[in-house]
Parts: sequence; structure tokens; C-alpha cells
Amino acid sequence: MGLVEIATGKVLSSFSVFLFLTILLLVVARRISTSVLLFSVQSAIIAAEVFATGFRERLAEAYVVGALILVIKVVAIPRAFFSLVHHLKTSHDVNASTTPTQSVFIAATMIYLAYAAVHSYGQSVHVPEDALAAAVALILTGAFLMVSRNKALMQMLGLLVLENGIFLAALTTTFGMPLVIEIGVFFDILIGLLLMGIFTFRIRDTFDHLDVSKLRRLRG
Amino acid sequence: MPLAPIELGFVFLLAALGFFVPLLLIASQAKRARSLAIALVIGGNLIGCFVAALCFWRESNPLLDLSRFTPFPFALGIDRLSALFLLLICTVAVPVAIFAASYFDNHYGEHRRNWMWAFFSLFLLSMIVVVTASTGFAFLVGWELMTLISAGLILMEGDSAERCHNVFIYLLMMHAGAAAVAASFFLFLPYSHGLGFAAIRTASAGVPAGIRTLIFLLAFVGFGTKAGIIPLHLWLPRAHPIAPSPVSALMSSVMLKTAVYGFVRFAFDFLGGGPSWSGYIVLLAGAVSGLLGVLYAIAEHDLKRLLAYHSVENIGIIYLGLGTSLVFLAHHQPVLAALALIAALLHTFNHALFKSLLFLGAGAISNATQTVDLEELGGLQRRMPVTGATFLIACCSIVGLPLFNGFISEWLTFRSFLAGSILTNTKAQIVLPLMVGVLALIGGLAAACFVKVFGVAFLGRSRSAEAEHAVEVPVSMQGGMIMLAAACLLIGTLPGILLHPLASLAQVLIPGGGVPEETLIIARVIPWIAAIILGVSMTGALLKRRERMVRTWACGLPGLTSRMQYTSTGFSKPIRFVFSSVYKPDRKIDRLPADQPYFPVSITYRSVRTTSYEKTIYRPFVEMILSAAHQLRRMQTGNIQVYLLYIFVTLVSLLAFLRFQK
Amino acid sequence: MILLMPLLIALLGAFGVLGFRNPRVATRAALLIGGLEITSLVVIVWQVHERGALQVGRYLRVDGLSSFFLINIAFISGLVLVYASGYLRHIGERRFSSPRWFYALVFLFLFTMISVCLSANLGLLWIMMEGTTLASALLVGFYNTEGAVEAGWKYLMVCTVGIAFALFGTIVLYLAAVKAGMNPVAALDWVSLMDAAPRMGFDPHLVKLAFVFVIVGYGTKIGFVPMHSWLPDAHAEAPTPISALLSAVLLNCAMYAVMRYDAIVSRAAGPVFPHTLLLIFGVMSMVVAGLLILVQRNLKRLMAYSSVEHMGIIAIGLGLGGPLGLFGALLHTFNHSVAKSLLFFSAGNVRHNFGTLRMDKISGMARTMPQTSAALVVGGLAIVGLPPFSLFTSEFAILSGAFTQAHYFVATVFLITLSVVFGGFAYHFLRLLTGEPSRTPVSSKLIPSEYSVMGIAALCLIIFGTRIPHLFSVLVQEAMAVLR
Amino acid sequence: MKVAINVLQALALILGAPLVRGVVARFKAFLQRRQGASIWRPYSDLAKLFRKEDLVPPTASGVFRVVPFVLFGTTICVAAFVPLVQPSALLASGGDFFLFVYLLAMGRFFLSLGGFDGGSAFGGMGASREALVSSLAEAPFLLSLVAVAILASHADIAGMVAWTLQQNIFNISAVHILAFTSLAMVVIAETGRMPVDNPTTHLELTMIHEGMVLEYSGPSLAWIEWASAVKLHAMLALLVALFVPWGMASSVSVGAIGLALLLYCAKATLLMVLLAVIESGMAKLRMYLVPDFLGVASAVSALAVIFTTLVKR
Repeated sequence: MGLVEIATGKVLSSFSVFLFLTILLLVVARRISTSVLLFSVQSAIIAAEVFATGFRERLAEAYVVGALILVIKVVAIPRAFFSLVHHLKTSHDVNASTTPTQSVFIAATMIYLAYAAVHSYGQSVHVPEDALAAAVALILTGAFLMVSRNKALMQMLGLLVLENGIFLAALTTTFGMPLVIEIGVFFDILIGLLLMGIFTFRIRDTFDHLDVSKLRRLRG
Repeated sequence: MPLAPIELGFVFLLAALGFFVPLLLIASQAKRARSLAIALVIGGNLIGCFVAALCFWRESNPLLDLSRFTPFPFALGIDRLSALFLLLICTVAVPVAIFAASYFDNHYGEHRRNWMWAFFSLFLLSMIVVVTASTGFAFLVGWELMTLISAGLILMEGDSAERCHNVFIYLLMMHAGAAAVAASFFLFLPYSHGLGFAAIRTASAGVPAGIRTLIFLLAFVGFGTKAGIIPLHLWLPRAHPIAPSPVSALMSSVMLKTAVYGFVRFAFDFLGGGPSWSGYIVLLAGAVSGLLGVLYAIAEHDLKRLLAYHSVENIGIIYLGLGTSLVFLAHHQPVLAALALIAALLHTFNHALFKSLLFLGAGAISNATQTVDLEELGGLQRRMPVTGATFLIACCSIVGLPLFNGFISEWLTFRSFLAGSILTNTKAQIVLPLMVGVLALIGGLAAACFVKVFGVAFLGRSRSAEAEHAVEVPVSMQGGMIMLAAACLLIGTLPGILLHPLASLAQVLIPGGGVPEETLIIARVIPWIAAIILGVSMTGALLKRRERMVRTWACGLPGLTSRMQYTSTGFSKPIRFVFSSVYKPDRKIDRLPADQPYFPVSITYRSVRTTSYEKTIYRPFVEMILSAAHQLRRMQTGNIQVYLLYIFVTLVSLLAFLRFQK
Repeated sequence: MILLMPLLIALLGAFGVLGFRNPRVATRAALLIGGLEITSLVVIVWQVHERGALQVGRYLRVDGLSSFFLINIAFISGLVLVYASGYLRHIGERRFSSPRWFYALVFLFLFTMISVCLSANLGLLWIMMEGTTLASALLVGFYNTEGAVEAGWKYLMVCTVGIAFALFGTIVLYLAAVKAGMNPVAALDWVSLMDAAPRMGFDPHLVKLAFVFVIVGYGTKIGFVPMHSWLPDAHAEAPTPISALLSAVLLNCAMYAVMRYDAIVSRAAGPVFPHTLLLIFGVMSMVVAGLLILVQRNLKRLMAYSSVEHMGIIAIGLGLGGPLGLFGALLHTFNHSVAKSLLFFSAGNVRHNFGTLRMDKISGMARTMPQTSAALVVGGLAIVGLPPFSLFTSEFAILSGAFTQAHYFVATVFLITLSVVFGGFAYHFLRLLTGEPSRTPVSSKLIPSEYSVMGIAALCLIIFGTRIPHLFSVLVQEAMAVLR
Repeated sequence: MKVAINVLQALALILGAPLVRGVVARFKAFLQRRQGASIWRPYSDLAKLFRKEDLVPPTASGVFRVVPFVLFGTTICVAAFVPLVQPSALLASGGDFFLFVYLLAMGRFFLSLGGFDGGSAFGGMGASREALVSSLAEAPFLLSLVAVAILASHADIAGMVAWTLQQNIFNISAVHILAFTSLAMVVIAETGRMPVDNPTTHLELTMIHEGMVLEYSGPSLAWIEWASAVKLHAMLALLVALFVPWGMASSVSVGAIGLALLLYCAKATLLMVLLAVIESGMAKLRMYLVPDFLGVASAVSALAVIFTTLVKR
């Protein structure tokens, strides 16, 4: 039993805890940059998990996927975000519509719910429960962020977190999908972010604010 | 397939109305083209009359199956029932078309006239499709088109705001009714595979009782909406008056009848009668529509609205007959059921004749005086003798005086009520004979109403300059009215010509229904009475010596003026007073100047009916729907976060559903 | 190889058009490319009809169902391109919003939608479905006005989130397939999935889970209530040709995806569950949209909601299943596209002539713009499902299906909603067309590019209403055969 | 032979009609302690009118001129319905009471039109009031006859009479009493007698029938007056035939016919006395009380119909 195996085992057994940690931090984060940082950390954890799984399952393509995550989600996207924040010259506040305390409570409940859900579906999916629970929790958190943070950027971030969750779920349940598909998905995410970036600029130019909760001209 | 002459004629009728005429009119604006088109319409309908007559007497059922071309089975067939209504449509269409030939010329410019004619012929086509359809699909297609095209004809007359509102109400109620009709067709589907009438007929025996009831009720409501039974009549007095007179003639004399056709098709042909309560429902609807219809009519002084309300009344009389027939069927009295059915169908036919004549008369009046407000008319008889005479005949017919066709059908209805006394069931024994009283009251009030109409419009002194200088309408209009009047008199004096065929039809619809002897009796006795009355009048006229014109002594005043005559409002005052509980009138009297009430310069009086089905029944319902819509509109907040929340909530609830469904 | 043709044409065309700075030239080029595109699609459809399904590699495949939707795409995109060639004369050269950008994006959009229909792999299907969102988002925000930007943002966000769930659903199905012992490489090829579906039956729960996520995800794109929120905004704010494309093609593509999953899940876990979900969503969409139609003030929003309603009708047809329901649903996708694009085209003329879509500001159109009014009337009568127009036929079929299977509740709601919708349309259109003309149009006459497409659409509505061409019905049958 | 008698009794009914008026007038005079005119007076009135010339208002149209003949014609037909001395009549076979009532309605319809055509205020007023009375009178009229017809299970008047003949005079049912009451009330309303209408007045406040015929004169008026006389007589004869037919000739022999005729005269005279008593005993009702009067009649007739269900078994 080499060192690597041990490391792998550690990662696989403990990463969900770290993920929950990031979740809790994400929901209390006040500044966009903090949240972005947390996101990249989160992605890094997931990447580690991908490598670990790939190593354990002897999946060559897992390494590719992990590398993609590292490149795109850990490095590229956060950078893009920072430059976006920089160019938009907007305040760094996430304008949360919930106080940190409420957020934490909600996050906690979501984690609990995630466990409950996984437990109820768990028996049909024979996978480590807390891994799946983390995935579901990420999905819920992403949803929560999108609903409760009025900054356009934070919605994008929430979407990313949600995407992370889905990816993690895929990983834990099926050890990833065929490589082509994975790449395609990444590609889509990138394009999507690009477009959203364009739109944030347009919103800023037309409304000179980034508060999506104020975009309410079209209704009824 | 080789076509027998009957099929050929039928195909020609359809092709002419549906294809050649519109094409011709849209293709060219030339006068010759139009007259050719009109000739086609008239000729096609004449052929249609022959086709229908042949199908009726030779009982050959031509079937025109177009299913190969259409997405769903679409076949037109003429069995006895269809033949009767086809005959009705074509018989009315010919004179109306002849009338319209010059009416449209007088009222519309070159361009619009062509469209009018095109829609006119399409309207006829749609109604023919309805009554000859032998699959549900064909029926529904015709049914919807009928509404649409008539609405188009109304809108062509003009597009003022309240006209559009009326059209809107018309369209909406018709669509709801059509939905009910469609449902009553579809309900057969699980049992009869396909909507062919034959299949439905065979399958209907196997339909469970609950579904049968549902079908009956849906058909009753759906067709009742079209027929305009109270309280589903809301659209009728709105839509009929605003259409061009020939069109309103078609609408209330033919289009309403398609509803009767549909109801007979369902209640008798498909379902073969039902439990007795269904008969009582129909009776009740008939009684209410008849009484209230005639009462509302009396209160009107806009001639066309008045006539529209009388359509409601006559539909009520028809439904009385149908209901009686259903009751008899429920108590296994086929012969009596046949009697009542014959009465209803005959009245359907008669009403088509005299109501179209009345509407044509109204058209002639508006053509001569530019108004149909009774208070503006008067003394037209001397200026428009032909119009007056034909209109008088129509009045006598609708009132149901002997020697006119309306009487025959009402008499048969009376007799079928009377026959109710021989049933063993006490309820029927009491209800049916008492209906005699109801129908008598309806008849009496109708008589009063038409004394008013004819007396105020055609007799006495003219109440306005227009009426003073009215001139008789052109020949073709007269021709149309004369033809209809002749038909009324013919059926009124020699009812046999329609009664015997109707009896044979009744035997088709009601198995075991022999020929009721009443039909023979009336056919025998009426001619005698006609002879006596004619003889007396003739001898009297011969004995008559010279007469002298003398101005009536005006109690010392310079002379009588038209202001001294009874107005339509004044005439109906006593009846409105007696039935004030029906109208709940809101009276208003203004004296000018107000400070000296005893020496007024002018007194204006108006009295409006405050009872309104719109307010009491329809408005709340619509309000409810609209408020729901506004609630939903509020849900569409415009906040993207709320939208996202909707998605998440949906997902979670579905997951929960899945979880607990496991 | 032929399968690659339309994709290549669209892709190259997208970049090629960008080369032409002169709007007129760009338009010509676009029409040319569109023509090639359509011909290639028609050829594909014909070959499928002749020889049955075509497969290229693992990822591209065309069978009866997809070729049926390809016809839809070809027809509507043809109409839209021609209409756009006249429509774009009002927009000037701005960054990202000039004819060439417009066409480039349109061809990208077409590329994604075609590849949705061509993809044989559910993963690829998902990717391309997301691609449609991305490609059309900029088109929705094309005018760059406040409304456009807002609508674009909402469209992008809502649909991306929804689609994300669809991805999860895809993954879960993949998991189920793998657990059912399929080769992971082929576990997303839906042909093999159809074959293996019965084997997945041993754990129906997972399959149902997948379907829940998929129907929420793609349902967002279809515009099922309550995920429809993006739809009216996008349709109302997008340039008219795009509104037509969105509601006449995009929604159908999403519906196509759901059909695929429905077929698989029905095989694996029995038809009851997916069909119940479809019926629920269908009824909800019909009722809510039908009610909302009553209280709309903007012409295009009105039509957008009517699209939601018709998607509900199609979903009901699917949910009923059976020959009648399926036939009706497929037929309705096509009929609705034609009618709706006709309506959107007329709405485009209204906006261009009156500068507004507020219905309370317009009246008496029948006098001022007879041709457009005629188009509106035809489209309106068709969309509320009156004879002799084609939607009557398809709705008749679906209703017959509902009654034949004794789904009385659904049928009743269906009929009532139809009446409500009829009321809404009659009310609004009577207001628009009749009365005193409120304002004078810029040009009451239509230009050839406009009345030609409108005429074709109207003609198509009437023809399909009176008799369905034999070839077409055969194609529908083939499509149905795939889903069985 | 039978037919000949039918013709004769119809003629008797028509020609005897003025006499009925005269007799009633004479009885009233007696009751009011006047020494009234001779009972033959109506005949001489008619003769005088027939000799006079027709005066026609300028507004009058053809309708005005036709009305008297139509009215008279219909009334003659009505007369031909009623059995007098034998349980059959000229039009009795098939001509049922619905026809009877509607023929009366026809005459009334035309008379009202005639009133309108005069172009004066009174004609319209009379027509309007007549419309009210007749429209309300029709229902009880028919219903009371329906009640009798149900018992007799015959719709034609002759058949009803024949059935009543076979009954024992003493087991006459409640239905008959109710029917008779309502029918009598209807007869009063229909024939324009007190308390509904006053045949002798010409005050615009009260008159109905007189209002309509106000513009008529000479022969036209004569036809109308004669017609209304025939109507009155026919009604009385109907009451007699339906409710006290006993004594009608069952066989065609001179003796039987003669006896029947005498008996009829006696019954009719009794009815006339009754009429005279009512007319001189009661004050005329206000216009808007007439509906109540007829409402009572309707209720009674409806009761009669309902009772038939009890009586028949």
C-alpha cells in the first residue's frame, strides 16, 4: 500500500467535508471576489477527487477531465470573473437578500435535506452516500445563491456551483460520462459564461447597475 | 362512382354555393358576373329543393363520401330527417336570395356587395353541410363555419364598437355551445369506433346510462345555445337585429333550425329518447323560453329586436313539442310521440317560412323608411300594399290564426298536450294538459304583440316624414315576400301536403309510431273553414255598396294628428303593467320646465327593463375567470429570481411526488 | 455523409456571412445559404423516407422522427429567412446588431437546432440543446434596448439552469443504463437505449428520476408552466423573425427531445408515469396560458402565451399516447409552427407600421392595413382551432384520443380552455381590426417578401386543414413508428 | 238529414243571435225597473245600419274594409261548431274546441287591426285593452274546455256533448262545476259584458269593444254588431251544450227535434237571465282589476284540469 493509495483514500473519504465547508463559507461571503475564490477552491477539491477516482478506477480519461477542471474551473473562470469585476467597475458587494445568519441556517438545512434525499434514493444508487450528498448540497446551494443574490455576477457563480454539483453527482455515480460529452459540456459552460459576461456588460451599459432584482420591466 | 341524378343535383348545389359563386364574385367585379352568381345561388337552391323532395318521398339516401380526401371521415348523406331540413333551407333560401338581389344593390357599394354575396352563399353551404353531415367531423366543421360566416356577414354591415361587442358575445357563446356539441359527439367514441352517424346509432344502445345522460345534457345545452332557449338566448337579440335583413332572415329562420335538427338527431335518432325527466327538462325550457320570449318581445319597439325575441318564443314552442314527444317516448306511447314530434317539426318548418317573411318585411320597411323603430312608422299599408299584405299574412301565421300555417303546428301541439291525459302516469297527466294553458297564454300574448306590430307600423297615420313618403319596394323584393306568403297560406289551408310526409318521417325516427289520426282530421277540416270564410268575405264584398271618405270628428279640434294615435309603447302598457314582475321596469318621467309641473312644455317618458341575464348569470362568471387571470398575471412578477424559484420548487415537488409515489 | 451537409453549410454559412459588410449582399448570401441548407435537409428527409434511418459514426443519426422535425425546421427557416430579408431593412449597422451578425447568429442557431435533431446520442443532444440557448440568446437581445437586454438575460439564465437539470437527468439515465449492464460507450446512444430499455425495467425508479429531471429541464425550454417565465419576454423582445424561429422551431426541438426520453422511459418503466407527468404539465400549461391570454396587452406576448398553450396541447397529445394522441401531437407541432409564424410575421408588420405592439393603442387595422389584417384573421382563426384550418384537425385528433381513452377530465379542461382562448383572441383581434383607425400605418401595402411568405403559410394552413397530403401523413406515420 | 239539421241549427244560431241581445237587454231593463225596448229591437237596428252608407276615415286602408267580413266569417264558422238540438254540428267532426277558440281569436285579431286603422286615439286604446283581456282570457278558456274534454276523452265538441248526454245528471263531477265557473267568467270577458266591459257605454275611460268599432258605420258596423251577437249566442249555446245537454234529440224525428229546441230555448233563457242579473248587479271593474278576474278564472280552470286525474279513476 503506497503513499499515493493512502492519499487517494484520504481524499475520497474526506473531500465531502471540505465541500460542505466551502458551501457554508460561500453562503456567508459578502464580497464577490471571496465567493469566486471559494468557487475555485471548491473546483480544486473536485478536481482532486476526479484524479483520485481516476487513479483508483484506473480510468485514463479521468485524468483528462481532471486536467480540464483544473484549467477551466480552477484557473480560467475565476480569472475571467476577476477581470469582469474589474472592468465592470461595480461594487464588490454581492447584495444578498438574506442575512448571513439566515444563509447559514438555510445552508445547513440544505445539507441536511441533501443527506435525507440521498438516503431515500441511496439504496437504488450504490455509491458513497456523503459524496452524493455533497453533490446534491452543491446543487441546492447553487440554486440558493441564484435566488438570493441580486448581483448578476453572483447568479453566474451560483449557476457554476450548481453545475459543479451536477458534475460531482455524475462523477460519484457513474465515474463520468464518455469523454467527448464531458468536453462538450465544458465547452458549453465556457460559451455560456462568455455570453453572460457580454450580457453583464450590456446590463451595466443600459441600466448602469447589475442588480437583477431590479430588471422588472417585462412582467405579466 | 356513377352519380344518380339526385347525387348530381346535390353535388351541383354544393359546388355552386361553395365553389363557383364565391370564385366568380372574387374573380370579377362585373355586373354580369354578379347576376350570374345570383342566378347560380337561386338555381342551386331550387335544385336543392327538388333533391330534398325526391329524397323525402322516394326515401333514397344518397351518400357523398369524401373521406378519401379529408383527414377524418367526412361524408354528406340525406336521410329523411336531413331531407326535411335541406328542403327547409333551400325553400327559404330561394325567396330570400331573390329579395336580397335588390336589397344588397340598394344598400352596399360594388365591392362590398360581392363579398356579401360570396359569404351569403357560403353561409347557405355551411348550413347545408350541417344538416346533411353524416359524420361527426363533417357536422362540427359545418357547425363552426356556420357561426364564423354569419359573424363575418354581420361585421360586413359595419364595425361600430357595440356591434363588435355583440358579435363578440355571439361568437363566444357559439363557441362554447360548439364545445358542448363536440363533447356530446366525442362521448360516443369509446363505444362507437369512429364518429359516423351509422356507427353511433348502432353503438348508442351499448352506452351506459350515466354517459347517455351526459350526452343528452350536453347536446341539450350545446344546441340550446344555438337555438337560443332562455337563459342561453343572450346572443340572439343582439346578433339578429344587427345583421343585414336577408341575413337575419336566414339566421333566425334557418340557422336556429339547424340547432333543432341537431337536437332531434341526438335525442331521437342517436339516443332514441330517454328517461321521462329529460322530456320534462325540455318542456320546461320550452315553456320558459316561450313565455319570457313573447313578453320581452312585447316590450320592444325596435322591430328587428322584437322579431328576434319572437324567434326565442317560437323555439320555445318547438321545444314544447319535442319535450312532449320525449315524455311520450319515455312512457312507451310511440304514436303520440310521433304526433308531438310531427307538431314540433312542422312548427320548425312553418317558423322558418313566416319568420323569414317577417324579417324580409322588416328589411323592406327599413329600405323604404331607413328605420325599423315602430314609433317612427305608421300608415305604410296604403303606401306599400304588397309589403303590407305579405307582412299581415306573416303576422297571422306567427300568431297561429286558422288558415295560416302557424296554426296547424300549434294545433297539433295542443292536441299532443291533450293526449297526455291518457297516460297512466299522474305527473304526466297533470303537467301535459296544463301546458295547454301555457301555450294558450303564449299564443294570446303573441297575438297582442303582432296586433301592435302591424297596427302601429302599417295602419293609421304616419308618425314620421320618412314613413309619410315611403314608396313600395322594388319588384324582386316583393317577389321574394310574395313567394313566402304564398307558402304560408298553402300550408295553412292544405296542411296535408306536409303532414303526410312528416308522419312517414316520424315513423323513421320513432319505431312503432303509426300515423296519428289528428294529422288526418286537421287536414280534412281546415279547407272547409277556409271555404266558408272566403265565401262570406266574397259575398260581403259583392254586397258592399258605395262608401264615402269622411274625416273623423276630432272633438272640435282642427283635426286628428299622428301624435294622438296610440304608440307601440302605449299599446303594450297594460300588458307590461300586468307582468311588471317580469320586467321590473325602471320608469322615468321628465317634465319641462320643472318649476311648473302643471303647464309643462314637454313630457318625456321612458321605461326600461332592468331584468338582465347578462348581469345576473354571465357577468359574475366572466368576472371570476378574469380575476383568476389577473391573479396569474401577478405571479409573472418579472423578477428572475422568482422565476428560478418556480423551477426549483417544481423540481422538488416532483421529486417528492416520485418519492412518495414509490 | 449527406448528414454532415446541413451542419457544414450552416456552420460555414454562419462565418461566411460575417464577411459581407454590405447589408444587401449579406442578405442575398444568407438567402443563398438558406436555400442550400433547405435543399440538403429535404434530400436527407427524402433519403430517410426511401431507405429508412441513416447513421454516420456514433453521434449522427436520422430516422423518421428526426426527419419529421427536420421538415419543420426546413419549412419554417425558409419562411423566416425570406421574411427577414425584407424585415431587416429597418435596422442599421451597429456592433453585433447588423444584418450580417443577424444572419450569422441565425445560421448558428439553425446549426444547433438541426444538430439537435441529428444527434444520435443523448449527451450530444443535451450539448446542442444548450447550444440553441447560447446561439439564440444574443438574437433575443439583438435590439440592445432595455427590454431586449432584460429578456436576453432572463432567457439565458432561466434556460441554462433548466438545461442543467436536463443534464443531470441525462446522467441519471446513463447511470441506469450502465447499471443495466450496457456498454458505457453506447449507454447514451438512444437506439441502443431503446433496445436495452426493457432491461432497465428492473430498476424503474432510477429511470423515473431521470425523466423527472429531463422533463423539468427540457420543459423549461419547451415553456411548460411554471417554467415558461422566460418565454413571453424572449418572444416579445426578440426581432420578429427570431420570435417566429423560437416559437415555431426551438420549442418543437425541445419537445422532440422530450419525445425521445418519453419513448425510452415508457419502455423501461411503463408509460403510466411519464404520460401522467406530460398530462399534468400539458393541462397546467394550457389552462394557465389560456387564462393569461385574456389579460395580455402586448400583441407578441399574447402570441407567446398562445405558444405555451399549444405546447400544452402537444404535451397532452403525447401524454395520451395511442395512435390518435401521437398523430395529433406530431401533426400539431407542424401546424402550430406554421400558424404561429404567420401570426408573428403579421405582428412584425404591425410593429413596423405602428411602432408599437400595445393592443390598446391600435384599432381599425382592417381599414388601414387590409392585407396584414387578413393574415391576422387567418392566423387567429387557425390558432384558436377553427375549421377549415389545420389546427382544427390536429386538435380534433387529440380530443378524439382523449375521449377514446376516457380521459374525461383532460378532455373537459381541454374543451373549456379552447373556449377561453377563443374568447381571448376574439376579444383582442376584434379590438385591433375594427373601429375607428387609431393611427395611420407607415406603408399599408406589403412588400413581396412579406406577402409571399404569409400567403404560403396561410395556404399551407388551409390545405392541411382540408386534406393532409399523402406523403406528409406517411412521414408522420414513420415518425410514430419510431416512437412505438 | 242529419246534415240538414246541422245546417238548420247553425242558421238558427246565427239568425237568433240578435234576439238573444234583445232578450238580455229586456231582462236588464226589467231588473232596473225600466220598460225597455222590444226584444226584436236589434233586428231593426241591423236593418237600419245595412241601409245606411259606409263612412270611411281617410287614413283607412284595405284592412279597415276587410275586417267586418273576416270577423263575420270567422264567427259563422264558430257558430257552425256548436250543437244546439242534437249532439252534432256542421264542423263538429274534427273541428275541435281548439279550432273553436282560435277562430274567435282570429276575428278578434282582425277587429283590433280595424280599430288601429281608424287612425284615431280610441281605436288604438280599444285594441290595446282588448289585447290585454283576450290574451289573458285564452288560457282559462282552453283549460276549462280541456278539463271537460279529458273527462269525455273527446276533443271535438259534439263528442264531448254526446259523452255528457250519457252521464246521469246527478253524478256530475266537481270538474264540471269548476269548468263551468271558469268558462262562464271567460264568456263574460270574451263577449265584452259587465263587469269586464260595458256594451252600452261610449266613455273612453271604460270602453273596449266599442272603442275598436268606433270608426265603423253603416253596413260594416252592421256586420260587426251581428258578428258579436252571434259570438254571444254561440258562447251561451256552448255553455248549454257542454254542461246541460240533456234533452237533445238523440234520434232524427220532428218531435224529438222540436222538444230539444224548446228545451234549448228554456235553458238559454235561464242563462240570459243569469247574465242580466250579473250585469245589473255588478259594477264594471277597473281596467287593471280585469287581470285578477281572469286570473281567478285561470286558477279555477287549472284546478279543474288537475281534478280530472282524480275523477277519471
